[in-house]
Formats: sequence, C-alpha cells, structure tokens
Amino acid sequence: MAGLQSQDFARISATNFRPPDVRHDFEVAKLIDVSKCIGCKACQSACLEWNNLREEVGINRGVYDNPHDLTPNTWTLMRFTEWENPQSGNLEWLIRKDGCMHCADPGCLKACPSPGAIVQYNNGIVDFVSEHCIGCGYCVKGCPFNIPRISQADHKAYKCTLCSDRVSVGQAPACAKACPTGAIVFGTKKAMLDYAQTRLTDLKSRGFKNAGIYDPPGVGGTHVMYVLQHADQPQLYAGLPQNPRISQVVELWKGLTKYAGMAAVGFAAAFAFVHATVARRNDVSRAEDREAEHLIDEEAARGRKA
Amino acid sequence: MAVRREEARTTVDRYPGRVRVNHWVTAISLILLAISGAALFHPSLFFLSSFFGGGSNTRWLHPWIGVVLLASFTILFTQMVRYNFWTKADTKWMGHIGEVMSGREENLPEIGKYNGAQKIVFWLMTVSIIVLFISGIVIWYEYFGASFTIEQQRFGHIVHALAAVAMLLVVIVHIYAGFYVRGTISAMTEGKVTGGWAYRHHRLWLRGEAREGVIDERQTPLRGHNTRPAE
Amino acid sequence: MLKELSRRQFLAGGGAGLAGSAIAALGFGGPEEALAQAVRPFKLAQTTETRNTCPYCSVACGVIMYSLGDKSKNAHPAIIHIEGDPDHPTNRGTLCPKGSALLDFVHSETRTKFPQYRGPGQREFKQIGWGEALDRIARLMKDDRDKNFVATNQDGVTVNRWLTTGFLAASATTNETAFLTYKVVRSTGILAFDNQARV
Amino acid sequence: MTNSWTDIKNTDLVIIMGGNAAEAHPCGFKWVTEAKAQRGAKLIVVDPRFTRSAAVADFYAPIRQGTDIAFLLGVIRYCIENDKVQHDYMRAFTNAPYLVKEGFSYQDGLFSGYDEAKRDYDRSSWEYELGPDGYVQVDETLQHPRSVYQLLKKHVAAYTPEMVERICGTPKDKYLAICKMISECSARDKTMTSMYALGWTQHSKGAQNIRTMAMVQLLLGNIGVRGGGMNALRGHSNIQGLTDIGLMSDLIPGYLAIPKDREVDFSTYMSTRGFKPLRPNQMSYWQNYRKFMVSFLKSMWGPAATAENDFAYQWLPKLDVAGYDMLRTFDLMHQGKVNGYFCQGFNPLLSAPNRGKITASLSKLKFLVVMDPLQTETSRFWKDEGVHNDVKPESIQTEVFELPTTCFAEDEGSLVSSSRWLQWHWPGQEPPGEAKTDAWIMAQLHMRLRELYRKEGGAFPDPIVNLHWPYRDPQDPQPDEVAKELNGYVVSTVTDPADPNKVLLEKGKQVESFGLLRDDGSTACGCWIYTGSWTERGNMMARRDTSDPGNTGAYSNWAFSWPANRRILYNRASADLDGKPWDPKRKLIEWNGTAWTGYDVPDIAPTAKPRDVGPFIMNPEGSARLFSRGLMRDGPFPAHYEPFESPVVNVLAPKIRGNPAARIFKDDLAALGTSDKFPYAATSYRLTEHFHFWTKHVWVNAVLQPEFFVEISEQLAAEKNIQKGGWVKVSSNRGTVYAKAVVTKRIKPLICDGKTIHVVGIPLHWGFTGAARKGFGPNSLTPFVGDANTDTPEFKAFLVNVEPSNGPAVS
Repeated sequence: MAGLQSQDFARISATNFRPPDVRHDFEVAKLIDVSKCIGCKACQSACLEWNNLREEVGINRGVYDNPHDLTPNTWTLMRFTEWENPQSGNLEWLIRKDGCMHCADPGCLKACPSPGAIVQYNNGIVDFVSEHCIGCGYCVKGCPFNIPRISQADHKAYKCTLCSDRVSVGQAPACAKACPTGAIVFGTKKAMLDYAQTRLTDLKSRGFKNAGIYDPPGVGGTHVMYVLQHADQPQLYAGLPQNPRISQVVELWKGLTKYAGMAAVGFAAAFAFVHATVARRNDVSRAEDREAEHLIDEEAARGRKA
Repeated sequence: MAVRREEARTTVDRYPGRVRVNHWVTAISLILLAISGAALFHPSLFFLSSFFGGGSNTRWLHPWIGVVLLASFTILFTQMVRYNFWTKADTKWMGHIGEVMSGREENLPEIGKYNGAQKIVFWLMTVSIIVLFISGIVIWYEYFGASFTIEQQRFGHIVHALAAVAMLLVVIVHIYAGFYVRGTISAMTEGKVTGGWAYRHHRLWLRGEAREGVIDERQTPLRGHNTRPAE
Repeated sequence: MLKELSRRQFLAGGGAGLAGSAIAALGFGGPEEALAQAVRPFKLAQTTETRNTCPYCSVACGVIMYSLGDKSKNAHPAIIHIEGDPDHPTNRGTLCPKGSALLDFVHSETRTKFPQYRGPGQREFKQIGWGEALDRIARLMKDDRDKNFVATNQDGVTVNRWLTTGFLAASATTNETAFLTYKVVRSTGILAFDNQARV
Repeated sequence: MTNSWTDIKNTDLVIIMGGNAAEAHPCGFKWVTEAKAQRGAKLIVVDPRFTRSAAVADFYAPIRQGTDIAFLLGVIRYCIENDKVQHDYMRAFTNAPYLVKEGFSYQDGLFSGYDEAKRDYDRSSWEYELGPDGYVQVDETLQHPRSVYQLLKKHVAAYTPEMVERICGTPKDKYLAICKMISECSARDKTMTSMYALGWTQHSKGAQNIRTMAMVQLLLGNIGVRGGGMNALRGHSNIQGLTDIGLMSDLIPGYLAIPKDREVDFSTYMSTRGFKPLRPNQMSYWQNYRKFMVSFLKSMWGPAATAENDFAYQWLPKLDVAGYDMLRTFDLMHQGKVNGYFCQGFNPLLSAPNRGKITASLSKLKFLVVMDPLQTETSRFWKDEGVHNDVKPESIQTEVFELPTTCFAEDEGSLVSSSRWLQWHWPGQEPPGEAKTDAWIMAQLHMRLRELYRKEGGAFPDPIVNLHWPYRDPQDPQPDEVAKELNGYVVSTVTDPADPNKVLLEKGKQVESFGLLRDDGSTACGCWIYTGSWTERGNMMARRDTSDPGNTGAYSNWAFSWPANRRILYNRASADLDGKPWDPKRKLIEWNGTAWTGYDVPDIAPTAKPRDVGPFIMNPEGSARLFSRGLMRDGPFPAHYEPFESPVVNVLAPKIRGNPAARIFKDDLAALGTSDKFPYAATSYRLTEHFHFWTKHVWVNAVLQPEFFVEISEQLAAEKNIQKGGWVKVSSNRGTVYAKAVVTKRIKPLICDGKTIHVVGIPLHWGFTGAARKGFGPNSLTPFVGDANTDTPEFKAFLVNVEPSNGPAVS
C-alpha cells in the first residue's frame, strides 16, 4: 500500500525522493478572485470549523482584519486594504485572502530538515505532516510568502493544507465550498486558468485594464492563484510580492552551503586520515627525553639560584 | 604546576583538574552540537537526530547544548587566554609548519605553552563560538522567532552553517593534532605530559616550569622501578 | 472509504501501521511511513447527515448537519460538523461566516441548559425545575389576567383584551411554533404582541 | 421579496440602497455576483458608508442617511423628464391615469388634512375621483391635471439634481450617473432589481422609502418581471413566517386584521372589507376575506366557533389604538402599566431603542419570562455588569424566568425565507441539558392556564378553555400536526350544490388551495397564504427537486412558495397587455390564447383574459399604486423629511422636524438631541461576521470580529485627535457608549447644504454575555421613535458626539 501511495507524491522534504515518472495526476488549484470578494470571512470561518481550529478572541485594532495575522490556528486570513485609485479617483477596498499558495517549487519544503515533514502531492498540494515536524521553523524562512506559523503549544508548523483530506475524497476545500460569492473556486489547475480568463474578460470590460492572474513563475507557479484587478501592482493587496521566489539566502543555505560544508568537513577528515597514514610520526625520541632531563636540571638549578 | 620526577619518567603538569573538566565539557558539547547540528543541517544526516530521541528533541536540545558550550568555553577562555597572545616566535614557528607536519621539529624556535597553530585554533574557536552563538540566537525560533525578521533569520541560518563548518574544521585539526603529536592526549586525560614531550614541543614552557622547581616523587630513587609487587 | 476495506485488509493495514509506528518511535521512520500519515482521514466518512436550514438571516441557506452516532439506542447523536447543502438552489453549498460556524452556536458555552429563576432583588439566578417554573408563570399570568382583563370598553363594546402582559415572539422559530404561540397568546386576549420584524 | 434570491441572476442592474446585501446576506448576494459574471450586470451601491457591497460595485455614491426619498424622487423626476419610462407598463398596470379627487394638495411639506395636535392626517382627500358607476375616473392621455401622473410630475419637480445634492450630499455628477444607469432599465429588455433591508425600514419614514423605489420600479416596468422587483431582504430566518402568521399586535395570520373597537361585531368588521373592485372586471382578491377569516377562526376555536357565535369573532381581542407594538408596549411598561412580559428568542435590551428606557421599563415588571437557546442580556437586565450593565439588582423587584429552548439543530419544522419559500428542516441532535422546544413550552403554559381556568374560573375563560387543541399529545404538539393545521383542512364534507352526490371537499382531508376555503365553517385554515404547503400529496415544504426548466431560477418544485407556490409575485405584469412577455428572453408566463402558461404559477386566474383583468389582483384597482390613496398614514406620495435627529434642517420644509405623521411619545420627544451638542450623523448596522446578538456566543465569530467599534472618517479622526484602534466615547442625548475607533477612508464627510456632515457608523453586535468581548450596542444611543406606518425604530439616523477616551474602565 505504502509503495503505491508513494507514487502520489511529487516531493518529500529532506529526502532524495524522486517522483516516479509513470504516474501523472491532475494538478488542482484554488482560484481567488479578489474582484468578487466581499471580505465576509466565510473562508476563515469555514477553515476554523473544518480543521477543528479555534483562535483566541482578540481585540479590535482599528481595522477589520481579525485575527491580526496568520497564526498556528488561523491558516487563512482576510487582509483589507483601502486604496484610492489615483487614476479613477475611486476608493477601492482590496480584500485579499491570505494563506498558503501551494507553490510548485515550495520554499518551505526546500528548507525543511526533517524527512517527510513537508510533502507535495502529485496534485500540487503542499502539506505539513505534523508527525514528522520538529518545529524548527526552517519552513518559515523558506517560504517567500511568510505563511507557516509554529505553534508554541506543540512546536509544530501549521498552514493551510488546501484541505488535503477533503480533496483526497473528491471535495473542494472548505473555504472554496463556503465562499458565498464564488470568489474562491476550486478545480484542476488547467480549468482554473481557463476560468480565470473569463474573469479577466469581464474585468477588462469594466475598466480594469491591468486585470490579471497571479500565478508567479518565480516559485514555479502556485496552486492557489489570484485574479487581481491590478495585477501590475500586486503589492497593493496587503503586500503580495511582485515576483516571489525562494530567498537567495535560503537557496545558498540549502544548496551550496549544504554541499560545500559537508565537503569541507569530509575533506578535512580525509586529509587527516591520509596524513596519519603517510606522514612520519611526530613522537618524542629517547634522545629528547634525555635532553629534557638535562634541561630540567639546569633550569631547576637556575631557579634555585634566583 | 610543577615538574615531577616519577619512578620511571619525568612529567610536567600541564592542566589542573578544573581545566580538564572544562575542556571535556566543552568537547562533549561540541560533539553533541556537531551531531545534532549535522542532523538538522543535511537531510542525509537527519538520522543522527535519533541519538537525541528524534527530530523534535534534537531541535530543542541543540541550542541548549550551545548554551552549555558557551558557558564552559567562556571559563576555558579565561583560563587559557593569557597563554595565547601571539609572539614573534609563533610567527617563526608557523613558518616551519610543514616540518611539524612531517614530524621534524629540530629547526623550530623554542615555544612556550602553546605554539602558533594551537593559538590559531584557540582564537578560531573563540571567534566561531561567538558567531555561532549570536547567529544561533537569531535562529532560535522557539524563543527569538518573533525578535528577528525572517530575512535576518535567513542570514542567521547561513552564517550559523558557515561558522559551524569552520568550527568543525578547526575541531578536526585540533583533534587530529592531538593524535598526531604523540603524547599530547595525556595532557587532557592525566593533566601532565612527559618531560621529553615538553622538551620537544614546548621547550620554553618546560624551562619555565623547571625553574619553578622539581618535585621528586620517587620513593626509592636509586632502585628505580622494581619496587612494586610482582603482578 | 472505510466500508470498502475488508476485515483482512483492515488487519493487514493495522499490522503494517503498527510496525510502521514502532519504527517511527525509534526515530527511523522512512518516507513511506510519512506518506501513510500525510493525508488526514476524512472526518465525515461515517457520520449521520441531517438536512436543516441556517437559522440566521432570511436567505435560508440549506445546511447539512453531520452527527456522531448511527441513531442506535445507545449512541447519543452529537453534531460534529455543519456545512452547506450543495443541492440547495439558493446557497448551492456556500455559507457565510456565520453559517460556516453554526457548529459553535449549537455547542456554545453560553447556551441555556436549565430553567433558571431570579427572585425580586436577588443578584443571581438559581436553577429550578420545569414544573415549578411553569406552574409559577401560569399562576402569575392568570392572576394578572383576572385582575386586569378588559371585557368591555367605556362604550360597552366587547373588546376582550388583556393589556398588562405582553409577548415578544421570536424571529427564528418555526412556522409551527409560531402558530402554536399565536393560538396560545391570542386566546388570552393579549394585544401587546410583537415580533422581531423591525429590528 | 416580490421575486426570489435565485431570480436576481436574471437582472441587468442591481441597486443596493437601504441595505448592504453583501454584508448581511452574503449567500443571497451571490446571485448578484452571478448576474455580474454571467450577464454583465452592473451593481450600484448608494450608502453613507463604502460597504462590503460597495467593494464589488460598479458604481458607488455616498448619501446622507435618511435622505433616500429625496434621492429617489429625484430619480423619478429624471426618468420622467428624460422620457425614460416604460409607458405601456405604466399606463396599463399602474394608477398613473387615474384621477384624484379635488381637494388633494401638498404644500410646505404637508399633504392636505394634517392635524398638528394629533400628528395625523385626515386622509379623506387622498382618494380617487369615482364615476357614477362606482369606478375610478381615468384619463388615458395622462394629461388631466389631477391624474396621478400629472400630480406625481408636479410632486417631484422640486427634487432637482442640485436639490438632491443639497439634501443628500451625493455629488451631482455621481447622482446623475446613477440616474442614467437606472433610467436605462425602462427599456423592455432591461430590468433592475432593488435590494433593500433595514437601511430603509429603520427610519421614521421607512415605509415611504420603500414606496419610493417601488414607484421607480413601476415607472420602469420592473415589477413582476424576472430580474426585477422590490426585494426586501428580511433580517431573520423566519421573520417572514412570523409576520405571515401574524405575530404582531394588529394581525391575524395571512395579513388579516385584528378587529378594532369600532368593529363591534363580525358584520361590521366585514363591512369595511368588501373590497369592491375599483375598475371593471378586476379580481380584487380580498373579496375572499371572509373565507380566510372564518377558516382562521375555525382553526382557533374549532367546534366552539360556530355560525351562531360569528365563529367566535368576539373572542378575539380588539384594538383601541393602531397597535401595541414593541415601542408602545415599552412605553406603557415605563409608565408602570405592564406587569408581565414574555421574550421568546428576542433580546429587547439590545434590540429596542433607548436602552436606558428599556432597562427602566423592565425593572417595573412583576415578571419577565425569557425563552431562548442563549443566555441573553434581556434575561440578565437586572444583573450588575459594571459599566456594561450598570444597575442595582437589589432595587429591581422583577421576577425573572429563563427557560432554555432548543435551537434549529434540535428542532423540526418550516421556516420562510425572504423568497417566501417555506422549507422544512429536521433535528440532528438532542437538546442540551433540559432544553425544550418553544412549542412544548407554549403548550405547557396553555395546558396549565386551561386547567386553572377550568378549576378556578376567572376573567372570560371561554377563548382559553375552548382553544382548539386537537393534537395527538396535547402536552407536546408535533410540527406535522401544526403544519397541517396551517395549511387548512376540511371540517365537514362539502358537496356540490347542484349535485349532492358530488363531494367537493371531504371531511378530514387537507385543503389543496386557498381557493377552496369556505366562509361557512366547513373549512379550517391557520394561515390561508400557506394553503398548499401540506396537502393530501404530503409535505410540499420538504420537496427537494432541484430542476429548473428554462433556467429561470424559479425552482418551482423545491419546497413551497407562498402564495400557491408562486415564485414571482405579480408575474402577470411580466407580459404586455396582450399577454406576450415584455422581453421574450425573459419569459415568465404568457397568454396562449386560452390560458396563462409558463414557468411560474400565474398570479392571476389562469383563464383571466389579458386586457380584462389587471395584474395587481390584491388591489381593488387591479393596478399598482403610484398614488397610494389613504393607505399610508403619512402621505399618498412620499416626501422628503429629515430624521427626527438631523444635522440639518429640512430645506424643503424648514419648520417640520422628522416625519410629521410619525408617532413619538412625549418623553421621547423631550429626549431628542440637537446638532449643536451632538453634531455627527450616526447610523447603526450589522457586520457580516455577526448575526445580531447571537453570534457573539459563537467562538469562531467572536474571533472574526471580537470587539465593539465605531467607524469614523480620517477627517473626523484628525479633527478630534482620535487614533486608529484607540478608544472613543460616543454619546447621544440618551446614553453613552465606549468603543474602539476604526478610522477609515470608507467614510467620507458629506457636504449637505454647504455644511460638512460627519458620519459615524455604529455596528450592533456586542453585549455582556457570550464569547466576544463585552461591549455596547447602538441602542444605548438611539431615539425612541418609529416609522409612521410600521413603528419601526429610527435606528439608521440619529445624532451623536464622539470624543477620544481612555476606555470604559477609566473614563
């Protein structure tokens, strides 16, 4: 069973696992159409309910965003931005559902040191496997979108699973199912991209010249995509990165450093081994022992004089 | 500290007990840190986390061992720092390092308690431990995750990794030197070295020690080593 | 899903799982074992489904309540999940942030569970029995009605009204409850009868 | 709703004004986004705040709260002036051509017949001119100066775009852009839908707000058609049902009326309900009133209601005033005239205006009974909760009973949605603890009262001891039994008078449709408009057929829609005079030469010939009313009046404060504030994260919106030195609350008549019980005044002052 199942994975953290070439699954995707979003937080609510998560009751900080950030219990969060469009003079309330983007090239998975703690299924979902999570927080550094959160209660990393449990039985993620206005839709990645085109046509007809799809190539595309009214300025949407990619520092750390470091240490050890076998022993000779006695006597005598 | 004439040999006290304890605490910490660090550093070495009861334990133990290391090394540092200031002789000695590696020390200047290589090891250890500790704080997610930006933590990781590699290299040199230069290890196990070893490697130091006086510990100085009951 | 597993498969799976977790306990769990545990089991696989309507606003979204238990005698059904009814023409499975959290309404800490009574001047409620509460309320009603019932007005017209007691009806009870309430309240002659249509 | 949620997908233009559908009805709002995505429909939002609905609107314009009538009368003026009227529709289906009596006038903000002392009108001049045949006089050319059309034209003349901007604060260019978008829906193939809610009702002229838009819709030909209509988005899951079943002071189920003192007997009562057609051939459906009334009385008192005792007509209480609505009742309570009060799933301590008065009133009760699944503030009004409920329990002598009830998940029965769909639901678990259904509690109270009256006698026991109680277990009536009672059943077999062997109605059977109800006592029916919901074919409310032929959004076999399973009211008006659909692409029903056929149950006799019978069959005219005769207390046309608490004077009639016909009690008039002390225009509303005062008990929702706040503009915040997220103190002439400040670009100061008006938004979801943080509600501030026609409290427009604060603990 396990052997077959392993073919359902595309990537597994901290292993040399390579996906078998023989099987290809449908890649799934969630499309979040910001232009249809009313910021009702049904997605947040459905996420908490479905995943049996409950958050502490917070406070109001003068904005609609609640909780104020993603947490180990809040895997998705509406972020509200009030923006006055300098071109039209109109106020736009840009409301973005934040959460894991399920990158095709996931930085979290790359950074993760624990084998099997982060997996990517063939359908594109990037999932955290708590059983194997060690709570090191490396995924936090690996993620270009600042998504994973480490629980202080159990020291495990948490983020949106794209409801892998629901998707595995053929259902849409809880947020997508709940979304009252259909701002969140779910399907195969191809279908979502096709559908997104119809949305762009509609948006362009309403004057949003720069409407576009957010499926950033820097991370190999994502399995959570946005339709943005102003795709040329993703940072308007509560700081959505313009061109996200795994940090160079992380690439260096998890790439060159990892190998070079191992090589250096290995080389040093090997050098020592070779040296030990070929080099002349550095040992004290009998002559030196005798010289030492003389020297000690001399110096001791000198010491007594002084 | 003293030179002692024992039954069969002459020894020189090199490290008192408190230094030896410190050294070994440091050494063990370092090894544990190296193993646990390696487990977190490279996936192929993740199996090493089993020695600590799994990845989670490794994750929380590693930084605490680092704290132990820092404490013991700090004491070690205060115990040793005065012998580790650089001298002209050290420079000259370093010029002949190739001969040392080949087991020939005839053309070297007389050296005090530590030679140039040892001093370099000392200072490299000091620097890398400081760097490791600082970068370690930055990436100690459980307590300091909120105190540093993610970008700072990313740099922390790479600095920590590089410093750890550097330190491992130093440690390898240090350990290998201990084995290669025969008669060295007893300094940290028994606290003393033979007179010949001191004469060969640290003659200046030997002179100083001898000048302090020689303790004759022989019960029957003339009869030599035949006093013990037959085994 | 579970239903499709034969007993033999189940045992085999259990054995493998046990061996796997034993290895995992030693810290040597391989990637395969990681996979086996990656996808969480679908939590609704064996629950009882009941159709209902969201009690909040008047969109009247269809909901499905998933409860523990198969309705056998000793299994106390408890709702463990509520989500939108995909067949419902209006909501088509969607729910708003309130509907999506109905579970916490059903299981709210601050639901009323026992009749309570607070006497004049008292600082706290105390729990009382249903019988006692209802007897007392009926007595208070009757005494007030008997004392203040207006059978005829000043002009001698039969008016049969009772103005000293009022009744505010709910906004979320069923039509059936509403009609029973209507019958009971109107039969007493109460005119101060209102509902939540305005607020 | 005249139409349904799912019908909104058929529209071309959605106007959300007086509501915030995205916020309060997100799942219904989906049909707006569908119309936008599938049909390219546009969405207009007009609101004092840039709301969640505005977030996805094509066009947003601000408006000062309480000025919607000026805005919409301006729209009417624009449509008439620019000839953007669906003339055929207006002429044929509205009373535009009807002539109004001599003597009707409107001047200085008042219609003819005003009596200042009574704050009421003598409405006799607001009537049609009748001809010698008893029918209304009509001028098909619309030229007669007393034709409704000409009177309307004259009435709206004052509402120029400049005047609208002056009153509403809506910038003229935005206003005109909206006028243009709306007016385009006068085309036969374009429809607009109006979605409104309490943003229109909770004003002292709430009913007129709605009327004004209804008039717009009639002029555009948008009533009765797919994608059109006046769509009231009801706030509660079954408030439609509770209103249908008449749980109001003055109602009998099915919108029949509780008798008044002057209706001394049944024949007098019926005499004013003759509803003779006002135009030839009209159905004037209320001609069947007596059938519905007698059937209702039979269901109330069963065998005790006989022809001899006028079917127990006298057992109904009679009203000496318009109605004992909640506000009047609390006012009486405040005067010490009420002793006992029941709150069934209702939390007036937070829902009713002027909380201080509510607390004082409840404290004067002898007993209060609260039935609720949640621990409400009302049942704890006597409890000292510090600043959040500052009372002295020792001084409150009220006995309080808190009775635990089931919630939806443990209850079975039907609810009526805004679409008028009656949908059945089933329980999924047992009630917690000792909680019981409301039905059981009501039955228990009745059984006990009946027993006491049987044993002890007392004041007029007849209606109690004879209450028809035919349930299998009288202690615990079951939903199916009551549902069948509501539908109606045959009490005694009825045969065809022509052929005694032909049984028309068989005793004990469920009645199939209200057309079969009888006025001789042979049928009983709890609520005639629900007839058809549980017939001999079974429970029609439990139907789950999702088919939708023609993709109209009607879903005719899903559940049951009152009346008669009709999905769109007045659907006869979707076709032209000859019965052809105005827009063939949007066909609903059509005349096939012999009968009406199509996708919906025709809202007219199926064989009623077009041109003979008008589409508005409930009106004796057969047509819709642009001029509402005497049926509205405050005028046959809407007119702009300021809220009772307004930052500006009424520029059209400076002497008039508020709606001149709205009822306001003496003490409450004195408690009104003025703009010198309370300069800011406040409004109250719901947030999407919460439902009233329920979801603060719900952990997840408490997380999503944890704490009470008010919303103010950046300009006001700067002016008053208020920090985003800081505490503010908000006060009116009636009370003070403390709240966090949400400082937002979504509220902008408005310029009205040259004056800068700051809007303060106050959401309503917090109290002192539940999982969310303790807080206050707007009802601590709001005035105790209601709409002239419905007594709905003026929650949407009042005056406050706002100051920075250190929060409730230290201030």
